[in-house]
Amino acid sequence: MPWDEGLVNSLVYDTPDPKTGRVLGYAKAINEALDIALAHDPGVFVLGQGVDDPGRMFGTTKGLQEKYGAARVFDTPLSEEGMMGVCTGAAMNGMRPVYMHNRPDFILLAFNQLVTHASKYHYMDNGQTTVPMVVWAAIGRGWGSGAQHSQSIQGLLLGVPGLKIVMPSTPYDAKGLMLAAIADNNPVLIFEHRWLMKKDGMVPEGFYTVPLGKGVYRRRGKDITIVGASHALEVALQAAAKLADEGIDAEVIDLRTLKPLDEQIISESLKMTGRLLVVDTGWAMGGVCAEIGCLAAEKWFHYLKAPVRRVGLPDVPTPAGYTLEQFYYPDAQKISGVVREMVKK
Amino acid sequence: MPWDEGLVNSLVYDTPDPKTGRVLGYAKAINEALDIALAHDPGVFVLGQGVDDPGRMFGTTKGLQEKYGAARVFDTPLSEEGMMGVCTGAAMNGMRPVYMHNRPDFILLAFNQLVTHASKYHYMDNGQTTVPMVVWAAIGRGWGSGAQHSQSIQGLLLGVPGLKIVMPSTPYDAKGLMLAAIADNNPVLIFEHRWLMKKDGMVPEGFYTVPLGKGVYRRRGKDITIVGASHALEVALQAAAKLADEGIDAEVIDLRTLKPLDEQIISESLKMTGRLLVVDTGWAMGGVCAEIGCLAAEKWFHYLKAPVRRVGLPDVPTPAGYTLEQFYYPDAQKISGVVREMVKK
Amino acid sequence: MIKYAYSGSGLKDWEGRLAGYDKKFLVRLFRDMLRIRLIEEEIERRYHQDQMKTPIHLVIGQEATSVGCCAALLKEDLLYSSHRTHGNYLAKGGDLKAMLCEMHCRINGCAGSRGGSMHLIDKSVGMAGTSAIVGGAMPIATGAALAAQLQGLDRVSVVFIGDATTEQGVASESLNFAALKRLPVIFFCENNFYSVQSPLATRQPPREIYKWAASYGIASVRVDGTNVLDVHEATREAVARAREGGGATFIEAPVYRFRAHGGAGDDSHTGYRDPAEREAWEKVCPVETYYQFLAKAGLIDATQRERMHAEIMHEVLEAFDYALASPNPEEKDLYTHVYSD
Amino acid sequence: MIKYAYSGSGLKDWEGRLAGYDKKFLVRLFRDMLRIRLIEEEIERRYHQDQMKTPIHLVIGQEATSVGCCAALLKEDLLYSSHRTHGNYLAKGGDLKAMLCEMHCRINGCAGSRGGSMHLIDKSVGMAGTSAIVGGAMPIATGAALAAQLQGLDRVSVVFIGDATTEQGVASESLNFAALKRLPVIFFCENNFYSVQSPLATRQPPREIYKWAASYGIASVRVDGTNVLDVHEATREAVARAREGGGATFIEAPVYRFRAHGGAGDDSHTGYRDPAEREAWEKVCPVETYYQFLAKAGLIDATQRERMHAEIMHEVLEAFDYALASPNPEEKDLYTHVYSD
Ligand SMILES: Cc1ncc(C[n+]2csc(CCOP(=O)(O)OP(=O)(O)O)c2C)c(N)n1
Ligand SMILES: Cc1ncc(C[n+]2csc(CCOP(=O)(O)OP(=O)(O)O)c2C)c(N)n1
Ligand SMILES: [Mg+2]
Ligand SMILES: [Mg+2]
Repeated sequence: MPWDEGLVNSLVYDTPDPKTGRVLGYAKAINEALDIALAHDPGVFVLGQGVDDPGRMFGTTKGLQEKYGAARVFDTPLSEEGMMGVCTGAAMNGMRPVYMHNRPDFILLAFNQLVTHASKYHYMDNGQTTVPMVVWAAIGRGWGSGAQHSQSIQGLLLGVPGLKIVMPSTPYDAKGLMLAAIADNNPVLIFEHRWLMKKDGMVPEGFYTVPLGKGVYRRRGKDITIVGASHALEVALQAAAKLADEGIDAEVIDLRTLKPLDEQIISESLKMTGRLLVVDTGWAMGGVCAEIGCLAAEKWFHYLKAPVRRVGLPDVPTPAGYTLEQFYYPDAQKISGVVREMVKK
Repeated sequence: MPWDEGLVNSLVYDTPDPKTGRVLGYAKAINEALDIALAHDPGVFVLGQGVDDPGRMFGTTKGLQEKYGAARVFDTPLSEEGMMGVCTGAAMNGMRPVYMHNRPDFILLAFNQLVTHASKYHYMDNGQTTVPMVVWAAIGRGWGSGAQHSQSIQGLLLGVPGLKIVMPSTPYDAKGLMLAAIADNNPVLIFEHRWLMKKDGMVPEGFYTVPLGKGVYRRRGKDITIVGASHALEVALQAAAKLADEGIDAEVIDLRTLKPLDEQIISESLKMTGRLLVVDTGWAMGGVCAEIGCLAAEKWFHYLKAPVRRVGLPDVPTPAGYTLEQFYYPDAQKISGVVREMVKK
Repeated sequence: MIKYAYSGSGLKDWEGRLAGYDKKFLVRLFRDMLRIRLIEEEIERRYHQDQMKTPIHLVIGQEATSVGCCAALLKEDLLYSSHRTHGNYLAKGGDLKAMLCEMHCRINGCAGSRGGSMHLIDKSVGMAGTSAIVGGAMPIATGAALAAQLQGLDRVSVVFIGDATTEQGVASESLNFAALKRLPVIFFCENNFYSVQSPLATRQPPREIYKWAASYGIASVRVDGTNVLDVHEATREAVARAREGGGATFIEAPVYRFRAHGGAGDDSHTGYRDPAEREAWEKVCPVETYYQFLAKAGLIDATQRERMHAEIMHEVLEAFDYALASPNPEEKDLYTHVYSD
Repeated sequence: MIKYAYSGSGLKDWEGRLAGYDKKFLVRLFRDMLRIRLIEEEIERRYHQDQMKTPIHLVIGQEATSVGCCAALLKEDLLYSSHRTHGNYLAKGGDLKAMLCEMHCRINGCAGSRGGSMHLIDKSVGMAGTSAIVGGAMPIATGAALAAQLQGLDRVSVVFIGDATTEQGVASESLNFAALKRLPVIFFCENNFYSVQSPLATRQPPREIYKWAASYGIASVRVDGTNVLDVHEATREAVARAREGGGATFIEAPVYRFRAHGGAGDDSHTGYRDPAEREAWEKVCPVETYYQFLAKAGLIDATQRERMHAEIMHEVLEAFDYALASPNPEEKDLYTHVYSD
């Protein structure tokens, strides 16, 4: 059970103006995407622990079993490795599974199937087999989630050829990227963040996709480029707003997809600002921050006016207690502080 | 069976001069380390698929079962996840398991125990529990190892707090780092490379350790800093020798341990050369190359005279055929080419 | 509709069989169950106050398994647990104050506020460790048993698992290895028929869990998990087997949780199980049925029970006060013990 | 000392039971086994020339399992395999030239030189995929069966595994899910008593593998893996069950590999198994015993066998020539098909 959902309910983000379009909750947006995909393609099926229980995976699978039947929307045994292989085998034979996990931590049980099988068959079979599947999970945080229920594992998977990795930050993207991921002919991982599950946003009705591999400017600015995704971007935007009052003009790029990475938008922005801060929900070491920071040193070195900085998690497991969590997770203040140091000199 | 061992036998490296000390083979050096550890500490035990079979894990476990008994040196079921947990539980209760794998690919089955258990107990229990264990594996390459039998996974694990990661490149280090890893009170991963298994080198008799977290200069030079470990470093040294004839003077640092990383030696060298090339046996994206490249952009930005470069594997699964492998794996020529570009401007 | 009915025969078979038992011991079993019940109820009562910022997985209804099992263990024997730790920790003798401090995220908690309710540990009494990953503790307990075997200790390790845990591949791998090496380990499976809100039938084919375990060639039994004496006897036999080098035992104990998987209160009303099912099981509440049994045997009466109740509540409230008055961790505490020297 | 003895009763029980069988079919079974044997022997003969830069896991001695099983399948049925692929691929009807090109790392190999001998695939005949990770193909074949069930096809999927594969947690997870959903999948376990050079007894407790599988509530049988007719009959029953919605079947077939785990030649002399054990099993060679059986039944004679032999060798040598004359991949070929559009 996502016991930290109670906590999630209490989170407030700036509420969008209904006049400019239809306002929908984040989980509901995902629910719409799944509904549309199931209706549109008989090959799509949705599985995962509790997708048909009263909680319905944060509500993302609400009503789907009633509408599409228990054969296409079903609960699974507690067998993450086995079910990942089952999805791979089904995907290799005309189906498009959407395998949902309550937390990314549980995907670590299935790394053999994900990293050594699903991501490689298309290549190993010389293109004869495709593995169109979506693996979805919601990152945990808070209320004692602790070291085993809060891991952001996108950094561990970034280097694995054949995978795509998506991390939405808005209801609009959550729906559009889910539909794009289901339509994609490769294994696509979608890492959501619990703290976005109750966020509201503009969400068009019906079918649309957000292309995989394309980032977007959330905020234009000339002083510094902040890149990231998911909830880390949410925090970065809060920091950017603060900084604006101080006359620091941050450009904020939402990558939306970490693999393939939209290098063009980062390079375009960095060319203007010359300063790069990478934020991520995961450990700063060896993951998303490291890859993008290295790209800057490698490909955009001559744009750089100052050292690259990264704001992610320290090289420490997640503590359970809320007091320690406050020190563990970087907040808008932490990010603003780093940005101030960067633009000072 | 390490069928690519046949191939390994055919590899030749420059042979050391016996006059300057005792010359020993790589696998034999590891064998000595295990022998010493088993003799010295009754808590040490060695397990893994085939550690007592005629092949004896490349010979690294030769004679150990005869000497220390089947209770302390034993074969295991084909249950990587379970055995990793068994090792963790034994380590939590006064033992020092050395769990040996024929290939790192098989450790992916045990990521849940390794990443979410072994590496975290000491922290989760507030220091009450220690998990002194060594997980050893030999990277495969060649003779059709292919996508599922050749993976270098150090990059996937670099970001995981609580782990230590070792990658020796000489028989001397293989023995000294193994003894240091066994003595360490944390989970330590040792990734060897098959193509080093038959390498000869100077190896002192008896007990000695090579400290974890300390790199070493293999070659001093002023034009560029090349850092890496294991077989990637072997190739880098071949390149450096070539380059020397052309008057390009490369400094080559053997990291020996990737986590904790010896930042000091890299920074010291980079301060002199201003140019950094990172080499690794794994994928260039998101792993060891990315982390060190990012560190340069972050901490040593003002030393850098030119863009950082990385030479690892392309974002492609390993092909099985030898023709394709030749294009897949970077060689000394590839590295020299990159260095020439870097020092030119 | 009741999907999973109680199939036991209660305590009546025991009426003639108390000869070998010390009366104090029989009463202690009741007190231990009552204590767990009262602690859980107090935690539940206060949970909505949000002082305990940690998940809780209450064992109300599952007291007999922890108490009956731990009563057959020595302090030196090791107990490994899952997310559902409270009963295991308390029955093994874990310190109550340290537990409540942990649940209140205080620095003096049993895990220094790093663990929370899913990581209750008290090494001084053999409460050795837990995993919040289902199945995670199974091979670890098996490894602890291997350590005992290699060290020549006659220590036994026990791991508590649930019905869904048997679906994890690592459960099979643990049984295989324990059977292969004849390890002194006891796999104690509390089959409460649900995984969060998923009933057994959506996760496993019709099969007997304990027979599956038996297919590895280890001793495997099913006992009534509401019956503290059955549980104790089965565990005692398993412990004896383990100490004599007879190897591992698997114990399946059908039992029912009266509350939601996590959090306070029952959630049957949400529809995944019939409230009537819970009510049926409440009729065989392990605490009450055993009290009636003891009373009938003249080993306890209402006044003694009230005194017990009062003593326990005094201890519990004091422990809560202690926890609430305890200090929070500071920033420097975040960075300690990532590595051991 | 013989650790693992043949326990079957040979083909004699079949003497009176050939009524329902078409003679051509019975002879075809022999030809298919002989063909695999001859291909394996030719691969082995040439392996030391280092033209096939790929691991090989020969099935010499294990021909009856692949042939007997595949003879009960339709072309549309899917076969999944492990590292030990040769027999599976050939018995399912995989193209010989494409196989040998793959083993010679040529661009026109069945996997374009990306796979090697452990990844033989021929989708045109239902040779659907393999995994070089032990156990890796089990859940995948199970998922293929789920796809068939969801698509309303009466296609069956079969996965070949070894004795050690049953030690992998994912094996249990696959059986559990296949049993839960009554999937049209057949788990075919070739129990050759060894994993590389590790005997069964160092990896599993004394237990019957097929009984372990039965504990999941699926049909599970043991048949003589040297007896192509027993294998065929057991598979036919399993296929019928699967098509009728009766769900999964587990088949354990004791069998023996006459060669080393990998590479050319036998390695018994290294000491992990007694050469006398191999010799004992060679006496019940699946190819020879079946030939004697057919000859006795008057369905084949030496001249026919010689003609067959010649035909096959002609095909084999031609295929090797073809492979050796085939082009190598180029650098550009490395980068294709990392992702599918
Ligand atoms: C590998 C893994 N998958 C999923 C979860 C989420 N989860 C936590 S407890 C639980 C239920 C486990 O059921 P069971 O083993 O029967 O124990 P019970 O809660 O009934 O005591 C689940 C699915 C987890 N913690 N670990
Ligand atoms: C997960 C994993 N662990 C180890 C290996 C190395 N390995 C390759 S084949 C093999 C033996 C498997 O034995 P079995 O399943 O009995 O099949 P057999 O080779 O006897 O046909 C092993 C251990 C592997 N490929 N995958
Ligand atoms: Mg349960
Ligand atoms: Mg075998």
